Amino acid sequence: MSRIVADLGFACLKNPIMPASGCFGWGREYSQLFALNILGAVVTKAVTPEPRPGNPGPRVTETPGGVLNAIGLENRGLTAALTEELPWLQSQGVPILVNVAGRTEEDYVQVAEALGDQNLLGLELNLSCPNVREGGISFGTDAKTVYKLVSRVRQVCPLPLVVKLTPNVTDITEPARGAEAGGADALTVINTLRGMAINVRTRRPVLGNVTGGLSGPAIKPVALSMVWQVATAVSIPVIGCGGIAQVEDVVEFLLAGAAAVQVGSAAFADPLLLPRLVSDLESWLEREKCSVEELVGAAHS
Amino acid sequence: MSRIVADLGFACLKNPIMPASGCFGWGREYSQLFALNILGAVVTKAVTPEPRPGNPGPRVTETPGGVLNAIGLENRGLTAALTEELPWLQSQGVPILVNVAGRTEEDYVQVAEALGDQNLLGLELNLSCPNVREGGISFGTDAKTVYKLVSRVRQVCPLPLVVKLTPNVTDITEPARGAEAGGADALTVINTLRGMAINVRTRRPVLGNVTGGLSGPAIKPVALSMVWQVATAVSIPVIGCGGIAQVEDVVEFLLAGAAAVQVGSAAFADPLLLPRLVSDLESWLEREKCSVEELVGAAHS
Amino acid sequence: MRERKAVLLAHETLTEDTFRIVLHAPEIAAGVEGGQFVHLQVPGFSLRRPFTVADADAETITLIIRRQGRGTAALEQVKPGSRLAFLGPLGNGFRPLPGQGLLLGGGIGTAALILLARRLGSCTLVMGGRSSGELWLDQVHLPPSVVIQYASDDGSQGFAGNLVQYARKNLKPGMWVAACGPRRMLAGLQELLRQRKIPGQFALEERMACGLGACRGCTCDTVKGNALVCKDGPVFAAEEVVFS
Amino acid sequence: MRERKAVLLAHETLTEDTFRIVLHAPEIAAGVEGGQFVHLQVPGFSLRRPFTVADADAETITLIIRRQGRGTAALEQVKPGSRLAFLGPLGNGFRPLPGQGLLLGGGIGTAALILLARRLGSCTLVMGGRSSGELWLDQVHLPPSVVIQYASDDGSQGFAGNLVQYARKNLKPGMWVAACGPRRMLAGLQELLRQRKIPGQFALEERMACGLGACRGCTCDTVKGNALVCKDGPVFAAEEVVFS
Ligand SMILES: Cc1cc2nc3c(=O)[nH]c(=O)nc-3n(C[C@H](O)[C@H](O)[C@H](O)COP(=O)(O)OP(=O)(O)OC[C@H]3O[C@@H](n4cnc5c(N)ncnc54)[C@H](O)[C@@H]3O)c2cc1C
Ligand SMILES: Cc1cc2nc3c(=O)[nH]c(=O)nc-3n(C[C@H](O)[C@H](O)[C@H](O)COP(=O)(O)OP(=O)(O)OC[C@H]3O[C@@H](n4cnc5c(N)ncnc54)[C@H](O)[C@@H]3O)c2cc1C
Ligand SMILES: Cc1cc2nc3c(=O)[nH]c(=O)nc-3n(C[C@H](O)[C@H](O)[C@H](O)COP(=O)(O)O)c2cc1C
Ligand SMILES: Cc1cc2nc3c(=O)[nH]c(=O)nc-3n(C[C@H](O)[C@H](O)[C@H](O)COP(=O)(O)O)c2cc1C
Ligand code: FES
Ligand code: FES
Repeated sequence: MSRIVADLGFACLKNPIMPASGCFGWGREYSQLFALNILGAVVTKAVTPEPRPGNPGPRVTETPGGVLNAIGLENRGLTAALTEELPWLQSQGVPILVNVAGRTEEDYVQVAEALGDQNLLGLELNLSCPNVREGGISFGTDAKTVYKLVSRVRQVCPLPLVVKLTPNVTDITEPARGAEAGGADALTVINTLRGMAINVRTRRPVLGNVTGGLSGPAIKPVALSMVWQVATAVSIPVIGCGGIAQVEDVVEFLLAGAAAVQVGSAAFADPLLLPRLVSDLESWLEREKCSVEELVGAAHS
Repeated sequence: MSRIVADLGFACLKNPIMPASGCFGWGREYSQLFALNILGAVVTKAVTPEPRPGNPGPRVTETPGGVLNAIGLENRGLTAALTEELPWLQSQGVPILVNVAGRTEEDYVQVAEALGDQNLLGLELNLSCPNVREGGISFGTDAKTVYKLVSRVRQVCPLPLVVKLTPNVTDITEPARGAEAGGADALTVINTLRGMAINVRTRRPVLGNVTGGLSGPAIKPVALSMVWQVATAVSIPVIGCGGIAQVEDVVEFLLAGAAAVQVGSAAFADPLLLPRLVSDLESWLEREKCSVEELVGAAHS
Repeated sequence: MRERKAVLLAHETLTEDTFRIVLHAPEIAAGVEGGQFVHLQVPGFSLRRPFTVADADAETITLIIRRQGRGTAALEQVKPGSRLAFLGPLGNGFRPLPGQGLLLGGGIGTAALILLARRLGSCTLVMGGRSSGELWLDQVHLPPSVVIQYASDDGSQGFAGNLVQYARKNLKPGMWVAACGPRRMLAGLQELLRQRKIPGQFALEERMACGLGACRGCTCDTVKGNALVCKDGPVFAAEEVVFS
Repeated sequence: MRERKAVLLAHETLTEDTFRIVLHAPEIAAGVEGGQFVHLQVPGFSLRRPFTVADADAETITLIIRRQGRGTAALEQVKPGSRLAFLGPLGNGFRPLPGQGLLLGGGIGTAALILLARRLGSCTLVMGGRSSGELWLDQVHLPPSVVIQYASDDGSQGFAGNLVQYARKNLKPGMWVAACGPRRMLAGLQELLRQRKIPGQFALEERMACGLGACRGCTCDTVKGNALVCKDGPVFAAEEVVFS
């Protein structure tokens, strides 16, 4: 087997590199820059049952070593995803994780059920969304809520389920265990940290939504420590995400216990970063005479 | 009143700039570089009842825009603090906040009681320490534990109490309200975020303690959003801390609702940063024809 | 549209806060349209910075940049001979309409109109600003068929007043308008164009992350709902934009 | 000890991974002791980097730097004429003992011994490394009274073997040892010195944040408990250090 193959348990990927949800759309734009099928997989923008307009602008800004965003899950809804986005992406020959979001448990169930018979690598359930039933606290903060949501989705959808966890919790191993118990096949760790910026000239928050999600190299140490913790707490594979910008970062996440990684913000500074990480990782493994498989979790021993 | 005076409710400081605990020792070393009394206050290294040797090395490393540390609260204990460190610092003519830490409630009570009759601006209770009674989860994560600890300390110590909160929680307004209810006079927001780094050469965690606390500009957006949230949730003053490196950052924290600020890691890159922030803030206020008082919380309106 | 690296050939100061850089980019210089932009990497920053291709000849493109924050300040320090990475050309440029073009640039917004003026050949290009010290259009060489005018709030150069007032006075039936500048100016122009039933196109600005249409960071409100400044714009039909 | 800014005067490559920079720092050049260090700001990095003052004359100090990670790689790019901020001189240098000094430098650790050798005037300075390509001491000008020797693991230059083996063979009663290098080498030397009852001093390295003694980032273990490499060291009596 090639050194760079990544084993997600429910599937093997040609390499462990994929884009992070929301930073890559449905891949159309980036497909003008490189062939999508050189990636291990593609993770789509979040899909909600109905179209969502998202938050008022400004929606993105820069912070030291990071990016703040408050897109607000703008998307064209399930129907457009099924009829317009997915068929195109399915023609690209790359495994697909569709990111699913919602404001109620039913939202997740509805999207998962509708996607259940599609040819996909799996669904990625984004549990960082504000839960309207629970006063806007996100789904991902409570182990029981996570358990219940994942098991309900599990019942209606035969696809592999990857559960994406929010870092804005006291102990991330609790929702991680809840997801595992609910039947998740893998976990993505982490989504963005809550953050904000203020414009000292206007004396107002920079983002239209006041707060946003912090991503980028700034959060890498936090993401890495959460991957480390979660990898010890569960026995399903972990997909590491947060601040990856160079091949050494990929290796750090693998060593911490991630079976694969997602790269979001750093590709804004360098739109060719994803294909470069694939080839840099190939060279790194070649030079160090080792494989992705050997690296996964190796820093724990 | 001068533009730059900071009102902490229980005291007015000549300016809102102070060092963050643990980054400034007891001030002795930095007093060789500038007079300590140009600062609004000095915050000391944590004091525990007994001397503590701290964590194995390496204890510090660098991350993108940040610093990771795992000092492990190394300090010479209460007796050395009272007999060797405090008398010297008290001779410097600068208000003093003594940072207090412990592994049990009794530790905090003991140190606070012993310091109660000292001439101090107040105590800063560091609630990010692992609570041995509660299986190592830090004191600051649960509103009730915070309430109980602060009210017990309140009973034995007449000094103003500043409670320093950990950001590693789902909802920081809960411990914030607990501290206020327990009798805190102000809150410091935030301590470090849990993080880690891995050495890809040795394939082992960089820090001897495996995980550490992330600080520096990388965490500024997180700190700012927590100050914003806490300032809305409580009516006692908030001291902002996390990633401040330039005068615009100070202004951002004031606008978010902080009455004063603490500066830690950024002074490692520039040991003269604290005095420079005092003079830069003076110029900024002069140019903008406004005062610290007018800025505090102004971004909320 | 491709990712490219271009050598910075020249660096010139235009006013106290505005400078011009010339990049060697023969692959895009001939084809780029007025109003299209590049997404430029500023070394050390997490996000790229979008800049209109202000001008172009066979081999080079010119960016005219106003110092705004840290990114543009860092860009001002980049030395000739350095290579800068950028993605471009991006977005949709202006689509010339029949009739005489009146091109209205508010401050740095004027940069978005120069290449259009050059390609139109004959038109009127007006730069507006607070006072003469901010107006740098005299430092741009355009053919004599392009009529250059100025408007200044304080009357220190050209028309005394802002560009909406200028347009109110000078807009004639049969003209069409291309404009770029502060939102307030564009909102005022939109109202005027509506009243006079004159067609126009506006180049908008929004903060961007990907610059490509993938992240939905740069949406603006239009009569058809959300649109992406980077992909659907930056140039929009004047009547489509919703200013709120 | 003060915060200073110094102009980088010269920049020279010594080996594939080692270079030397000369800083104009007249205020500290004359007074600095062998083994003391400066805490140097590398623009763009959160932490400063500690470097021994390898050499000094009346006006300048020299740092000899091995490329290790990103900070030292960035430093390698700093151009002569640039100004660098540093805090120094910091820490306690070597305290010459009676008798003939044997100075043992493992690789880049040799940098910590050059100024000591110069100040001692007469002593033996040995640089050890894996093979001759790593040994750069011939590019440092020292008075002839300083005997320069080499040790290489592969025998390609000087003594064939490591510095502990070298010392086992060459250490004579009445000598004292100053050493800097990898912990394993120092631990081996410590054992040897203990056996032979020969006094020694070691310069240690630890990751630092403040460099001043305020943050407790740089502790090392000694027979007296925790000590700070930045303030109590970097030079410690050989028998005090606890290697674990
Ligand atoms: C399509 C388009 C074309 C543009 N063309 C030009 C041009 O030709 N000349 C010119 O001087 N400027 C132009 N701008 C504006 C320019 O992109 C910003 O001034 C610049 O990004 C500010 O960067 P900064 O780091 O100096 O400012 P900061 O305020 O420090 O930047 C912080 C963040 O906000 C973003 N930002 C701040 N202001 C703007 C803005 N007005 N528009 C978009 N993003 C912003 C930055 O890109 C960065 O991500 C254009 C903007 C767009 C969208
Ligand atoms: C008192 C003292 C004197 C020194 N003198 C010299 C000298 O003269 N020449 C020389 O080449 N090196 C010397 N070093 C080591 C030098 O400080 C490190 O090689 C350098 O900091 C590595 O930085 P980096 O960014 O390239 O490495 P990275 O590994 O990317 O650095 C990451 C972090 O670890 C720290 N770090 C990494 N290695 C070391 C180390 N060995 N010691 C201390 N901190 C480290 C860095 O400062 C930084 O904070 C000395 C160290 C100390 C403590
Ligand atoms: C602009 C933007 C949009 C995002 N949208 C989504 C989304 O729709 N669903 C989701 O699960 N995560 C979303 N994220 C979070 C990323 O997928 C990723 O978890 C996070 O950015 C951390 O990775 P990074 O540091 O590599 O960017 C978004 C992030 C950014 C920056
Ligand atoms: C080296 C180091 C030691 C610290 N020690 C303490 C401590 O003893 N007590 C405490 O409450 N906080 C301690 N902190 C946390 C800081 O006081 C501060 O809350 C944190 O670093 C965020 O601020 P900054 O980003 O400005 O550094 C320490 C931080 C660092 C970097
Ligand atoms: S900037 Fe990403 S969609 Fe426009
Ligand atoms: S580096 Fe701070 S105490 Fe030594």
